[in-house]
Amino acid sequence: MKTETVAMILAGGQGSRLGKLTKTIAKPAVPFGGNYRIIDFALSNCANSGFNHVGVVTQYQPLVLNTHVGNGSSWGLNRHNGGATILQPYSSVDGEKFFKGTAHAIYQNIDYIDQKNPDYVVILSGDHIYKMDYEKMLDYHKRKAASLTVGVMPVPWEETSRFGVMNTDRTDRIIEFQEKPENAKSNLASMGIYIFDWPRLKQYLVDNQSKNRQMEDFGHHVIPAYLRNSESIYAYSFEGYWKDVGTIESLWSANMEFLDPEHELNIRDRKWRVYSKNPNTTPQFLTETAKVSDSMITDGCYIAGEINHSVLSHNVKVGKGSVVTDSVIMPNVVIGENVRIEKAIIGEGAHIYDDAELIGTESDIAVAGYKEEVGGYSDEK
Amino acid sequence: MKTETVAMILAGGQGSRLGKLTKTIAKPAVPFGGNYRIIDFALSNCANSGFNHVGVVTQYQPLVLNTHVGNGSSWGLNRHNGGATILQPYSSVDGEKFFKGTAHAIYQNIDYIDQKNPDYVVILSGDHIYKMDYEKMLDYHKRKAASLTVGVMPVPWEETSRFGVMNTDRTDRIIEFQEKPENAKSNLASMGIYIFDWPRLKQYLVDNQSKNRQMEDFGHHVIPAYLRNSESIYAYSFEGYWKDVGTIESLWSANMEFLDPEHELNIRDRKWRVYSKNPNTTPQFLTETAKVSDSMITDGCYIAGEINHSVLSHNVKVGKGSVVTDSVIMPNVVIGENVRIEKAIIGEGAHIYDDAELIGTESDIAVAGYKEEVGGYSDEK
Amino acid sequence: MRNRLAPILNLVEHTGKLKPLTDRRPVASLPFACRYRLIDFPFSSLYNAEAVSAALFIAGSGHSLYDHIRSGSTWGLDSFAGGGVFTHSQVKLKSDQNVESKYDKFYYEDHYNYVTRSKAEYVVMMGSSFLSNIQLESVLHFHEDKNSQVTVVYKQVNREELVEDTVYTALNLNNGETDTVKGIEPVSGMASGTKLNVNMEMMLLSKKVFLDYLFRAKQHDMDISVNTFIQFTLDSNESVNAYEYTGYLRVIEDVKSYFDANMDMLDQDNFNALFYRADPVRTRAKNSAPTYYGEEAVIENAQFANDCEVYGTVRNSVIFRKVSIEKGSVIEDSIIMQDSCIEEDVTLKHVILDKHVYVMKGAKLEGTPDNPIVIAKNSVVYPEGITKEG
Amino acid sequence: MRNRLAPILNLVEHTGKLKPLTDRRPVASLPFACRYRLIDFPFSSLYNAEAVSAALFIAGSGHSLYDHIRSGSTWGLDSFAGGGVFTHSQVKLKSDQNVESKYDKFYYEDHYNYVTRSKAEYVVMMGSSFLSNIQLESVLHFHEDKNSQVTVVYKQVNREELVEDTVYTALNLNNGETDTVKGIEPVSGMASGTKLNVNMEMMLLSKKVFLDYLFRAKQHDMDISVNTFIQFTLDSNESVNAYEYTGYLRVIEDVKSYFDANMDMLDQDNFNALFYRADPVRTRAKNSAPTYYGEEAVIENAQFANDCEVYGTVRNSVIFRKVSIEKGSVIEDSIIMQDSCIEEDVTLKHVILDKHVYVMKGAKLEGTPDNPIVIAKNSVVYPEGITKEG
Repeated sequence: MKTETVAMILAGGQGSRLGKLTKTIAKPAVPFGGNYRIIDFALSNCANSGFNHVGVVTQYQPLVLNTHVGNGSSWGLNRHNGGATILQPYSSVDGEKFFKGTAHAIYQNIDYIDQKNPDYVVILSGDHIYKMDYEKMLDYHKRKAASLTVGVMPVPWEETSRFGVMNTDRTDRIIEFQEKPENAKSNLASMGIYIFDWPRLKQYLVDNQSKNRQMEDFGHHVIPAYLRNSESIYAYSFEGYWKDVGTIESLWSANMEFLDPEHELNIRDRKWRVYSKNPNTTPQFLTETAKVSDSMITDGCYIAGEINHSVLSHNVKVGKGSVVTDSVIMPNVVIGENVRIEKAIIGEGAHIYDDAELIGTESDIAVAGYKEEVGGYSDEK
Repeated sequence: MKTETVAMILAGGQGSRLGKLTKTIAKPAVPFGGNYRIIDFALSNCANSGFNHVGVVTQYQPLVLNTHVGNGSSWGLNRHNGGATILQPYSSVDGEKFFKGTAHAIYQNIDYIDQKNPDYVVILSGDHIYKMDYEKMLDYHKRKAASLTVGVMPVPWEETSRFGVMNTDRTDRIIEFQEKPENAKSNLASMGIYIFDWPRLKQYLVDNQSKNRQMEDFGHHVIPAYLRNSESIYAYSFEGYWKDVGTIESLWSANMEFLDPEHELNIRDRKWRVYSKNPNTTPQFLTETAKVSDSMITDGCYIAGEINHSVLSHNVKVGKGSVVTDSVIMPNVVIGENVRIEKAIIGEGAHIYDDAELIGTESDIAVAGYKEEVGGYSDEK
Repeated sequence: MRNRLAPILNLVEHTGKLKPLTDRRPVASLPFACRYRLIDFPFSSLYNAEAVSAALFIAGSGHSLYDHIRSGSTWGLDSFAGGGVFTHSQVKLKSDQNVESKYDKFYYEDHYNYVTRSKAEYVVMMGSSFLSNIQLESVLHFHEDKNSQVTVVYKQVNREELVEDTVYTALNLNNGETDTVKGIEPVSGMASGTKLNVNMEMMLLSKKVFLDYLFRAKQHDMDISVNTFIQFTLDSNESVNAYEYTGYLRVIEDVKSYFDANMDMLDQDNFNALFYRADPVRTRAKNSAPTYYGEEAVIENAQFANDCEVYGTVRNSVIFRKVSIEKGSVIEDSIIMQDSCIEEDVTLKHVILDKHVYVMKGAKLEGTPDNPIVIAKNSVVYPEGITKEG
Repeated sequence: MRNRLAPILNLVEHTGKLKPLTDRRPVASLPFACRYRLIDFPFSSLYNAEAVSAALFIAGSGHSLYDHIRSGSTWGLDSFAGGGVFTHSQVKLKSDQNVESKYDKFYYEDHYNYVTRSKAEYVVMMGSSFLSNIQLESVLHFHEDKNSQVTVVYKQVNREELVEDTVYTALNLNNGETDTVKGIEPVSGMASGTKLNVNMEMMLLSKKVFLDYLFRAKQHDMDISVNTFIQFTLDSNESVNAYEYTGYLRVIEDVKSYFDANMDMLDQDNFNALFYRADPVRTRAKNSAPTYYGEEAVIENAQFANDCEVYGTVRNSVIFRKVSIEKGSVIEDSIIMQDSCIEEDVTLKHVILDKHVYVMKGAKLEGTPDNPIVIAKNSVVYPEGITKEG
């Protein structure tokens, strides 16, 4: 059984714009949509695309992420010689190695990839919410005989300045790359999804390293070098739902969109499941005083209060008289009695004491951090 | 189910005295005794002692070690909420963190230990060959109401200058610690095995860190600090077989000792098994021209030559007319025809071509490195 | 705690009065409390006691059980490093029916091999019909404290808590400072209002004693069971020590007791008594999405598993995975198992829907608390009647 | 490759002439080549084709098989993410014996449920009696290239390669540019020296065709088997395409063919033909120590598993795990299964020792190549004779 493809998920970033939510956990490990963590989408895409050799490159606060991903068995990846492998910084006879950028992280893990000896390497980001069949993109890559294929999606022209933009010819070959351009020539934004021919990419990384040339980042160094050398780079267009949940507001709105039973992501589609590590917990218990409306609730919840248009992760307790509206409640949160929560994100393991209020607005979502205590005898409120 | 004990195996060292054998793999991952890697002894001791929460702290070339240890399932550790967890350097909001010493490695992984919330932490070294029931040592620790118990073994007086030596009173309480003393007052050498009360150790590590006092190494910093503060430290004596395989010669002689069917380590004892990750491979095939005598041979081997008093790991091929004597052959080695190997260690995946010779002496063992090629068209011989 | 227990689960249990729920499954596989099966409860007790292996003796098709247990890894019973779930057809029973009588002797041999190969010190014998939350470590401490030959487990209950024609027995205890057993007596004849010590058919004994009794059972061609072994002990004038269990207990004997056990869980105290332990009750993990409750959903005192879609009204009911309940439907005092689908304007009261039942728009079913209506697996319920699909 | 195959393994195979080796195990569980069981070979073919699930139909006690397969994770068949091994008692056969006849319809239902729930495109039907190294991907490519209704697999062999009274059949092929099947004929009547195309009872077909045939089999109360389905296809005037397999094949039908298959492996070419593939043949991992060969051991052309201790002479033999062979003993042309112990000065020639046989000092057993002596599991062999222990 030849390993055709290795997928490398870059899950190393802190995601500092998520503030208190990523102080002690990596962004890809942040809970999402009740039952999931952000990285589940990339991992499930890999599993559903038939890619079961997955390296998860990480260096920021990896404990929760490592526990979650394990050997990839929750996604069925640990079959047929495959599996998820967590790749963290290490030292060697050449010294200690932290990852300096996206391409450098791949360079540092050449040994892992070479062990599998693949034809192709797929580079993915661990912090996007989407469903995508990477195998179709790989077929496209083969058909185009490309050296590099970049996943792109059309964005509104007025937003092009926030993205890396790919200018293509009529055959979809990329002829120019503009990083966050003032005047974009195209509205095809890079999704940070790359398929490389591995021997070629390895050559670029190793050669440039030996010549002390910078080859740290795909966008800043590798793609420009490929363009300079007239490598065949193609753009592969993706048109489905895709969301970068890089800020508190985008994380909140992605959850609110997810809640809609008609949502494009269609979480109940049995043909393209989103897998996660499922906790051992009790059924959902809705008491006589519970009221729930237009909400997602997960196993282990105990609800005696009122839940409107909200997403509750597992093991959330909501006391009598409390009202939760337009909010995202992460796992193991305890909400006391007569609490009011509106347009808020409550971080994993937080405790909101009786009578507390946490009220945000659409442009300023209220946040309780990981294990934060709000109200009661705490001063933090 | 309360977690009483977390075991932390320090597997981070390069083991540079093993030369070519540890150039690209960590010392605890070096193959031993045909079927094993060095760390299997510590991991099996944990499993047999009923400690199934095991952190493996590593930072030097961890790929082979990580693949080998996985989630600990080969040792039955991944049951009842336990498992092996590989702990590597990571970054946090406080910056990037490589491990500076044995105690610092524990400090950096306080989050992992606290997640389990144990009463005791057992600190072990990943590169010793021995069988020991840590549960008995823990019982002793409890009986003595010790704050720290140090595993010690008597060594010949003339060798005390190579060890950290513990001077004890008549109750086995440690009253003085001498690191590699010229004139030792005792012959009880530290085995690098510690049982700490976790809350107390954590306090030492955190307090001293916050005061910018060095607390990097157990021998140099933590034990002296405990002694200064009159913590109750006891010595627990171990009298079985114990071997530090830190040099080429000690690795070779430990393998030769292991080969003896009457050896104290008794590898076939079903009551205290040594577990390992078992490869999927074929039966041992000894052809008509094979001669084997006083040797250990492992599944996957194909033997057409002569093997005397040697240890062969899995998937070793030995061609016709070749003679292997007093040697250690690591996994996946190919030995051609008419090769002569004597008093040698052949590293994993090495290829010894036809007619080559590799002959060492007891004081200067011949070594072929990891994936090294010897003889044939190669210049390396 | 190291592996100290070699568990033997006798899953050849009484299924007759549980039909049609037990048409194709043993008692151990009965779904319970939205996401569990009854076997999860003894298995979770074993997990808490850190057992690493178990021998299961079953009758008939074990398919639903194998499918649930798989490698046993959920309960720490997987096959690495000396562990594993070992399943055996309960061949002794078959031989009593003169089928495959040559297998007779394997019945004893299978028990013998399992126990002698285990590294554990003790054997614990148990079943799945006594739904409870047993702390095996406490039983073990009791056994060691009393220096018992054998320890059996009982709970003091009222006669009414067991069904009228129950097949189960009570322990007749010696009065004195220690709880020891004088004998066993059938419960079915006892008068209403009686307090009795129900024999939970759970026994702890050393491997040595087990092997001794096994040999005796083989010699006399007797069943290997808790009751046989109690008799052996009494015959030898050794004492049978009795451990009193005081937690939640429901004996699953017929459809009503099964129904009541599920309804019990809607009471917070019972729920906590059964589910609150050092570790959660463990069941095989299944991938799932959160349950969605629509804008018009009305829920009062009900339990749900993940993966449901609820637009109707649900009161005092227990809803398993992947159930959809459309607008205008009202579900009360009912149990709806996995994969069932309830269309609009359906009324269900005192009903048990087995797995994968489809209830068509406008259908109405009402049972009584004493006689809940049971709809068999794969049925379709029309307003006009019920069709059972193959 | 994504999951494209839903495999159905019919493990209700012919065990009569393999006794006593099959007293307590199906053909699929027969130990082979020091460390395998026959089921490992079809399972490893499935692994190579990246199948994620399999349905097994078995008869009698499946204990040895369950114990070997466990969760199926060795072969990528574990239960996460849509996979799993689903075992079913072959209840149709039981019903033919008028036992449990009410289960009859589940025979078809179990097949139906497995196939409809799988996400795969094709069904592959196979067994374990045809010991071979099949590349299912090649069969699949052939099937797609030929645009086949069904594809069956055969190998051209000499009549002598099957046992005299074989129950297996040959494919009668149409001569022409494509290999298609005209019919099936029994091999037993064929003259020595004949070349024939042995029907390996392996079939690939789309889910749609499978379900169509399943329905037809149910209607006529027929077995779900390769031969039934060949007949259905011919009856419909569709073509049955035949894929020629040219690798190693041994049909395991009786003790001699089982013995010969093991001896075959001592030939380097056969060994490579069966074991050389993209991935090694996979079997359940067991913890073990290396095998120790003493100073006086003499070994010529023999295979061993780990965990043995060898002080005697072993020639042309196949030795399983945890076997000890003491000084002065000579083992020739024999198969020694796991856990057997051979004391000093024993002579064995043309012998099969089943698991856990103890051969006392000085004992001597000699069979012939055509009639190897088989010693049943757990026996003790004295110089004076043999005792079978329970």
